Amino acid sequence: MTSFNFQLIIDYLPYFFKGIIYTIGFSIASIALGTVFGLLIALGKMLPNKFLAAPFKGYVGLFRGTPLLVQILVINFGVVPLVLGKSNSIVAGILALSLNSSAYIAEIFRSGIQAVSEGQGEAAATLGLSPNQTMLHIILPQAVKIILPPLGNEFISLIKDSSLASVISAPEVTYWAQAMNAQYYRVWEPYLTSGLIYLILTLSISSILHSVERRLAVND
Amino acid sequence: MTSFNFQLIIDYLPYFFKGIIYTIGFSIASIALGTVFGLLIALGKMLPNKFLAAPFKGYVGLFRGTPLLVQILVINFGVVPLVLGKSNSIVAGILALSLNSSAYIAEIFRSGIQAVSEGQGEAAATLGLSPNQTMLHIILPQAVKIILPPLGNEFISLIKDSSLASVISAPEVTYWAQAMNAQYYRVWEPYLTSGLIYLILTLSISSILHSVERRLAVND
Amino acid sequence: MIRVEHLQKKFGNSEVLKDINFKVDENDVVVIIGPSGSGKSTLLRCVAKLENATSGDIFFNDTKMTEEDHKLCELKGKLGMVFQHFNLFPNLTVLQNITLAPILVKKIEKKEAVEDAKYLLDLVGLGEKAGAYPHSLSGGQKQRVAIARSLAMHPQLMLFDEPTSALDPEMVGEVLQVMKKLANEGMTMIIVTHEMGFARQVSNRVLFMDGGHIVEENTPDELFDHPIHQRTQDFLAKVLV
Amino acid sequence: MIRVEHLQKKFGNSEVLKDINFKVDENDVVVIIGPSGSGKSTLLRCVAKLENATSGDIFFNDTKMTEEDHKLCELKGKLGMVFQHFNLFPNLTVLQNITLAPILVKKIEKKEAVEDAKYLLDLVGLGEKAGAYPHSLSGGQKQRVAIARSLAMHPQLMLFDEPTSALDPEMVGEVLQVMKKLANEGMTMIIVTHEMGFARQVSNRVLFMDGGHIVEENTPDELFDHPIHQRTQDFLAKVLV
Amino acid sequence: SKMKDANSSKASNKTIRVLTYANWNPFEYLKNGKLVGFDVDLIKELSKEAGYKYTIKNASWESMFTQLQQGKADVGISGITITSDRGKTFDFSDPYFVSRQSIVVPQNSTVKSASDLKNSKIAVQTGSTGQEAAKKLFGKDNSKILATQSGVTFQMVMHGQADAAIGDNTNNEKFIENNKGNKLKIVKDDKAFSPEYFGLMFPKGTSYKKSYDKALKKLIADGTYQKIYKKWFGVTPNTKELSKFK
Ligand SMILES: Nc1ncnc2c1ncn2[C@@H]1O[C@H](COP(=O)(O)OP(=O)(O)OP(=O)(O)O)[C@@H](O)[C@H]1O
Ligand SMILES: Nc1ncnc2c1ncn2[C@@H]1O[C@H](COP(=O)(O)OP(=O)(O)OP(=O)(O)O)[C@@H](O)[C@H]1O
Ligand SMILES: [Mg+2]
Ligand SMILES: [Mg+2]
Repeated sequence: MTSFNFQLIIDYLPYFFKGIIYTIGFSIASIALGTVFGLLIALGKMLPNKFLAAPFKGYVGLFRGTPLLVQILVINFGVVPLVLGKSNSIVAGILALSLNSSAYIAEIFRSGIQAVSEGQGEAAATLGLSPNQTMLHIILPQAVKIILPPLGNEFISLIKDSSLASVISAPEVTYWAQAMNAQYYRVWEPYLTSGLIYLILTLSISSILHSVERRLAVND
Repeated sequence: MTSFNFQLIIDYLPYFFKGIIYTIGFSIASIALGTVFGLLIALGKMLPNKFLAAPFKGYVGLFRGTPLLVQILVINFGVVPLVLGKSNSIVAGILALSLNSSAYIAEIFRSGIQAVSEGQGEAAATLGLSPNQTMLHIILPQAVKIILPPLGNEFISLIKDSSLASVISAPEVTYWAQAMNAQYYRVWEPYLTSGLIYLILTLSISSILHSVERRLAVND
Repeated sequence: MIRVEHLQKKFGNSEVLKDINFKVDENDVVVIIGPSGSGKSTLLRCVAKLENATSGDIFFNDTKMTEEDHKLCELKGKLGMVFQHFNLFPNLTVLQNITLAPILVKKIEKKEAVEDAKYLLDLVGLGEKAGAYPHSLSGGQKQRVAIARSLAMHPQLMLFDEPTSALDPEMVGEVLQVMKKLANEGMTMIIVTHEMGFARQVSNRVLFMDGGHIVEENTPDELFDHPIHQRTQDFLAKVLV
Repeated sequence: MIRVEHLQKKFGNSEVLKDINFKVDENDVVVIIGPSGSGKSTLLRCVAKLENATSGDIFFNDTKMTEEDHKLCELKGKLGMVFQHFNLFPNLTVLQNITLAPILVKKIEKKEAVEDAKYLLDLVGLGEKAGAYPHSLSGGQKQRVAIARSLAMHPQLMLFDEPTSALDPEMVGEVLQVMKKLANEGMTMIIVTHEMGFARQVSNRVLFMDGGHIVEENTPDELFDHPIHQRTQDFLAKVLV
Repeated sequence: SKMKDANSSKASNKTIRVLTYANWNPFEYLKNGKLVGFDVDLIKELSKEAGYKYTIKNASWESMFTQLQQGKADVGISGITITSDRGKTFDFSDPYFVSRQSIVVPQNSTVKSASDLKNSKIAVQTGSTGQEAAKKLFGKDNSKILATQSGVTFQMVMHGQADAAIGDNTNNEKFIENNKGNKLKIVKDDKAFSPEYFGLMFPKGTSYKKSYDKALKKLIADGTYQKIYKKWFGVTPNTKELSKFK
């Protein structure tokens, strides 16, 4: 390695800061949307009626089965222009990341919901709770506690995958790392910097989830 | 899209077949190793002694927190040559994919193990089973049943991530899709073909896991 | 109030309930007794619509309970059940376990629901455990919370599946007292129990089940003192020593 | 065989066991009675090393059971426990539930273990359920499997936590018969139970617990007929009616 | 020929490790799984002339740079443009190819030259010399210069997300030739885009630069270079352009 040039990083810091804002924005928006969509798809996939469940199964198969990069490009060049009249890399990025992660999150929710003992649903049913109320107040709180570790996996993947939005020129962290690499023909400075930023972001989210886990474990 | 040229795909089929062998080989080897490592790391992370658990926590944080691409490059150009004396893209690819996925799989195992009721471990302990026997015969079988859906997520991610091995010139499916793209300056033919291959592979693994799930659900 | 007609229940190939017919009128207290595995729990679960019968009908207040019934939930709220295995909600405190359904289903004011819950907790001797989580309760304490939770919905019909089996004798007496009080107040109840003395005092009808059949049905005095069938005689001989 | 000295157990700030002292000799059958929440289950769990005592010592065959004991597993195999809540292994059939520990821990031939298991299943009246999974059993059936599973290890000391609480009276008799037979064969046992008649017949010592204390300890005849403490008298007055 | 023998026997114990990123037809790409292209033929002849054995390996663009920087390979040939920035980290041979950027726009576009692109959105490939050229023309911090992957630049123009793409002319021509229905055209502007020169890239301070420079001069002089050029580009090169490099 030739000598590491900190001055280059300092020069690029303003761009990286801008990039962090975008990356965090992408991540938070997509985590929120992806979790909501994922829950709905999990519920859809568990419908007892096979025909009603089929489209949800197809959704999961398709979004897990194809590359996120392709999904981003198709949504950016195909879906978003159709709806908004023109491409918008921010909207397309968030949409693609949410839809993609929701397929994975759906399976995680499904595993947690199925792990809650049947007796819980039966007790709620005899108390007159509707299936929705049972899900919301009884099953989900217990399921979420179980699935926090794999949810953490998914959120972390999502943060890192947000770097793919650079391909549609969304100015997030990786976009600027690539720009810096292109400008100076240096590999280490830009990619170590962006790597460090992702590491900090993912460690933050996993420590948040760990503390939620600890809090929930108290009534075990 | 300009007219789709099937002849190009047919010409490239032998290479795609070779690529499929590699992709499947990478995937199966990494799934197997990643699952074993993941289980060990999960057990390590759950050690009651904080100091003993710390390295496992660090491992998970590091491998989830840094880009797989970087891990592949470091393992290919740094770790493997150190051990084998020279780079080997197959060994490096499998190693990187296994180590990376094991960090995610560890968290999945942890969630499943924690979801098995405490009474199970207590009953096993009073019967004189050692902690290892309890884990192997009582806790794990029940945990695996719970975590099949998120494990499916991880296996699917792994199959798709194996495409990153193309960066160290491992001749798997994506490598040949890129080669085809470079040779003909065509986007749709190579990438739709490779996309279809990945879709088939991921749908196969998820249908295998679904049938295992159904089989295990019988004694519910 | 409730009428069961030609009820049959199969699990796979094994027929667990065979042509069950009986009626429970308002203010009835019906006790079901019988050996282990005779189908008592399964029958209660069918009445509570937790299992779908393989064939036969169940009528609640002369309305047939069908699978598709949109009002099933509403119906279920009028029908309380206390389980053999408690099934408390581990994510909620004792108080929240009890107030959840009244607030959500009956739309009762939270303050009112809490007051009622505290009254019920005192009734089952657990006034000081309102803020505890289920995991920290002893077996007997859990069962008492489960009873209080069911009572909080003030249902028209209560189903009890061995509600005192996890209680110590001292507590059994107190819980049976509560149930007796409910009976006197006119609550309709179906109780699976092995407390023969209690059955005799509180019930106006006893069903004896064996092998998925209702073998014999009578007033408690008649059934306990003059059982007709050989199987009933054998069972009671062993039990009443 | 087992000696408990100054045992104290706290959960957070609540002291559940307070300065417990007692001894169980070989061939002893000790029954523990007491109201709900008095600490009976917690005491058994401390003896079985499922809970770590806050302070005090437990000796098994004069060896102090410490947390670090490498032989704890081995020790535990000599000490069977039947739980209030069964804790059957849902991933294994009834037969596998029973044979698992003999095969893994005692290294008994599979054939032999299966034979023994079948004998024990017949003993508890479940010969035909060998291939079933726990989920398909009734409450009483589950409890009987749990008892057979413990017996299969032929432990030196058996701990029973209300082993008959989920059984119907008919089955209670049969299980108590088994336990009586075990006692006659010289099995050392500590039993938490509410079956006072059984306690009188089978035990040579009764401990009465209340509020985390051993309030009174005596032979069954003395304790049931001439209880010394007011609290014991009150409890027995309610229970023995 | 005696001289040549001596030369090769002297150097035959030396094996040069060559890296390329086989993703650019006709410079280097995989044809039916085999590494072919202008650069591949050239390095073969150059090595033979310089008296080296060589191995050539396919690597990704970035790992090619990394490996050269770490001395894990001896030379990179992959249509690499000689720039002063790269020159700080690597040594370059004398130029062996002259290339220019061109503009890709929709067929109905009125763009005639680079200056018409002021205030337009321009798609470029990340890290390419096209990006460099765009920045030089329209400003370093111009947020209207959209960096993306190769291939996607054309998609951006087709879908209106960018008004034009700037990239290597060889590349642009090949793409348009192979994707006729895409309704794109090329606009050349030799005044705006100064020529670029490709060179072999060596780790800093290498000893091989000299022998490869010598070999290149020899191949140009004896016509081998022109033969290879004609084979891959269909035209005869104007070798005088190479010497304009300073
Ligand atoms: N899900 C199931 N699948 C298969 N068989 C079942 C299932 N549930 C119950 N059974 C069987 O049905 C029979 C009746 O069970 P049930 O629980 O109704 O008995 P019970 O009269 O309540 O017994 P206990 O007094 O022991 O609780 C038993 O033989 C049991 O094994
Ligand atoms: N994990 C725990 N955390 C906090 N408190 C606990 C915990 N486990 C038990 N307790 C409390 O300890 C006391 C004794 O409980 P224990 O289960 O030993 O009673 P018990 O005598 O077995 O009662 P029962 O006859 O109802 O089973 C109870 O008040 C209970 O609430
Ligand atoms: Mg039952
Ligand atoms: Mg207890």
